[in-house]
Amino acid sequence: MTVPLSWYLIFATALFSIGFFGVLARRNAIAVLMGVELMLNAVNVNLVAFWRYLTPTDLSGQIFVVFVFAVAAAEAAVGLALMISIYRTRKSINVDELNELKL
Amino acid sequence: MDLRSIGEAFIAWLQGLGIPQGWVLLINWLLGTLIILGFALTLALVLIWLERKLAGRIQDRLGPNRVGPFGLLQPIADALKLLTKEDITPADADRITYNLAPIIAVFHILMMFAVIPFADRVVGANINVGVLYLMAFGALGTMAMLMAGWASRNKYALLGGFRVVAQLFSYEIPIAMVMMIPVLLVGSMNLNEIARGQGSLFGLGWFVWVMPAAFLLYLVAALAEGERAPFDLLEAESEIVAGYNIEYSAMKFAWFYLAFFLNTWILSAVAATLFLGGWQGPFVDRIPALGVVYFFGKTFFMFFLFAWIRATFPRLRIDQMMAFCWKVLVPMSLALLLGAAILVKLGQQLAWPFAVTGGLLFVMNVVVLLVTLSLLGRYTRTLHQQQNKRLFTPELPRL
Amino acid sequence: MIAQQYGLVGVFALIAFLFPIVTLAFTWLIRPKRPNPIKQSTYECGIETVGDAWVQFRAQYYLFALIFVVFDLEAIFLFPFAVAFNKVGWFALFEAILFVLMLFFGLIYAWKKGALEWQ
Amino acid sequence: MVGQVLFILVAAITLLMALGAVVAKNLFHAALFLVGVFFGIAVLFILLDAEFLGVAQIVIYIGAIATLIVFAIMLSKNVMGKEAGAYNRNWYAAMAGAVFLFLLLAWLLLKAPFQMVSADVPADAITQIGQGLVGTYVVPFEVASVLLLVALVGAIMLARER
Repeated sequence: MTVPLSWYLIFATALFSIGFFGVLARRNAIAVLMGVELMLNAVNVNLVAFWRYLTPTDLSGQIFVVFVFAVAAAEAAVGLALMISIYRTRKSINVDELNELKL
Repeated sequence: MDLRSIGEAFIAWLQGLGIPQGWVLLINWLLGTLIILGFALTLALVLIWLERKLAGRIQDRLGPNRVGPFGLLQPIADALKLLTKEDITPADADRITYNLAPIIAVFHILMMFAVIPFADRVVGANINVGVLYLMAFGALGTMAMLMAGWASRNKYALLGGFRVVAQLFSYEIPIAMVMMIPVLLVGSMNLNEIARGQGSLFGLGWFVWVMPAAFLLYLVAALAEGERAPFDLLEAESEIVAGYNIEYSAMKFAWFYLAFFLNTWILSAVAATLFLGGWQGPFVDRIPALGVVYFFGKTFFMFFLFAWIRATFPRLRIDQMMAFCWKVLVPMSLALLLGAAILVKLGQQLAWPFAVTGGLLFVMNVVVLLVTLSLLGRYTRTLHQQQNKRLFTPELPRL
Repeated sequence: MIAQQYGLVGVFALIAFLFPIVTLAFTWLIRPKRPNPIKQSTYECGIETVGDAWVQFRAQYYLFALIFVVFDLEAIFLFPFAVAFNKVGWFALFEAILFVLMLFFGLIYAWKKGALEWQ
Repeated sequence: MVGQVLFILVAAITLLMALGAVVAKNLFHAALFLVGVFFGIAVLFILLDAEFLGVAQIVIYIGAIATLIVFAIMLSKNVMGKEAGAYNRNWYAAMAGAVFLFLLLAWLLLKAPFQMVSADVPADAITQIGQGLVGTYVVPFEVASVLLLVALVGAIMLARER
C-alpha cells in the first residue's frame, strides 16, 4: 500500500472531469456517450479505491462496482439504440440539431 | 523430477546469492515470461506444420514434404519468406490503427499462455480468475479484428471484420456458460484448481464423464471461436474474399496467421484443462512430471480433433450459424448450467455419494442432448417437407 | 498482496506487446520497399473501388451485439455465484435461477421479434 | 516505491488516453482511445487487489461496451466524416466548467478526513462477492436482471429495422 489514497482520488477526479468535458463539448451523441462512460469509470475507480483503503475486509465496494457495470452496459445499449433510431429518421445525431422537443 | 521444485530451487539459489527479494521476483518473472513466450512461438511453427500435414493426409495428399525430413522445416522456410517479403500498405489505410491491429492480435493470444497450467502448479501466473482472464483476452481479440477491418479501408475487410466479430460475440455466450460448469463443480476459477479438482478415480475423474453434453457443446462453440471450419465464414473466399486480414501482407499477415493457430491450441488446452482433467492422470501424484505428458497428450488430441473437423466438413452459411448459436446452443448451455447447479445442490443437501450425483449429472446431460437433437431433427424434417430452401431455421416450439 | 501474483502477467504483457513491434520494425529494415499506386490501391478483385469503403451497416449487427452485451453481463454476475456455489443455500440457487430465467425471457422476446434472424 | 512508479505510469497513460477519447476528431479513434482507458483502469483495479473487477472490466467494457460503441459508429455512416468529432459552440465554457469541477472536487477530496484501515484483502474475495450477490445484495441482483431485460427489450424495439 505504498500509493496514497489521495492519488487514486485525484486520478478519478481528473478522469471524471475529462469525461464531463466530453459530455458538454462534443456535438456527436455517440461521443457524448463516450464521455458518460469515462465518468462512470471514474466512479468505479473511486469505489474500488475507497473499498481497498477504508473497508478492505468487506467486499461491498466490489459488489457495487459490478452493479455499476450492469447500469453502464444497459445505458450504453439503450442510448446507442436510441441514436441508431434517431439517425434512421434524421440522418444526423448531432445533439445541437436534435431539438424536436423545443417549444 | 518436478518442474515446480526446479523453479523453487532456482529461487532459493538466487536468494542465497544475496540478491534482494524484489530483484529475485523480477528475474523469476522475466525468466518465466521468456520460457513461455519461446515455447509459444516454437509451438506455432510446429502447429502450422502439423495442421497442414494432417489436412494433407486426411484429404489423401502428401502435405508439406520438400523442406527437411517430412517437410518439418517448411514453417521455418515460410517464416523466412514472410520476414523478407515486401509489405504493402493500402494508400487509403488508417496507418496507426492498421499497424496496431496485428500487434494486438498476437498480443491477446500470447497473453493467454500466461495462465495455462502445464502441470501441477507449473503455470505462469496462478491467478484466481483464470477462466475470466481467458474470456477477457478473448474479448481483446475481437477488438483487434475490428481494428484490422476498419483500418484497411476496404469494403470486404470491414464486412469480414464485422461478420467475424458478430460470430465471436455470439459463440462467446455458450462458451462462457459452459466454462461456468467446471467452475461451479470445483468452486474456483483458478485453472490449476479446476485441474486438481478432477483427480478422483485414480486421476481419471474428469468432468467429461459427468458432463459429456457440456464438453460437446464446448467443442462446437470452440470451432466457431477459433474461426475454424465449418464455422470459418470470415475467410469464405466466394463471399467476402478473405475476411478482415485481406489487405495485410508479409509479416503483418504472418502475425494474424500465427494468432489463428495459437488460438486453436489455446482452445484445445482450455478444453483439456476444464473437461479432460488437464495434467491429471494415473500416477501423477507420485511422479509430477507425468502431468506435462498428460496435458500435452490431451491438448494435442483436441488439436488433432479440430484439424480433422476442419479438413472434413463443408462450410455453413452465416444465417445458419447465428441461428444455431442463439436458438440451440445458448438455451442448451443454460439448461445444462441450471441442471448441473440443481443436481449438485440436491446432492449436497441429501448427502449423496459422489457416484450418485455424477450418474445423475450424466443422465441429465444425455437427456438435454437428446431433447436438443430430437427438436432439431423434427424441425429439419418439417422444413424438408415444406420444400423450404433454408435448411436450418428452428422456430420456438408451440406451447 | 494479490497484485503481486500479477507481476508475471505484467512482465509478460510488456514483452508480448513489444515482441511483435520489434519484429515488425526488423522486417521494415530488411524487406524491399517498392510501392506504386496500383500496388497500394484497395484490393477488390481488380475492380475499381466505388465510393468510400466505410459503408453504413445494417442494424442487424447491432442487435446481435446488444443481446451479447446482456448475456455477457449475466456471465459476469454468475461467475462469482458459481465460485461461491458450495457455500450458498437453496434460496441463493433459486435467486440465480430466477436471474437466468429473466434473461432467457429476453432471449425468447428477441427470438419472437425476429432479432435473431440474419437477413 | 515500485507501486508508486507503476501507478504514476499507468495513471498518466490512462489520462492521456482519456484526453484522446474526448479530443479525437475521428470517432473510431476516440473509441480506440476509450479502449485504452478501459484497459488502464483494469490495470489500476489489479493494483488495488481487485482482481475479479480487473478482468471483469476488460470483459464488459472492452469486450462488450466498446464494441457496441464501434458498431453504433458504423451504423450511422456520416458520423465517420470529418465533422463528427467536432465540438459545439460552447466548448470553451465546457472546458472552464471541467477545470473548475476538477479543482473543486480535488480540493474537497484532499480536505476530507478518511479513516484508513490497513488490512489484507480476504483470500476468498471472489467467493465473498458471490455470496454477497445472492445474500445481502439479492434485491439489487434481481433488479439488475430486470434492468438488463428491460434494456434488451427496449433496445430491440428501438434499433429494429421496420
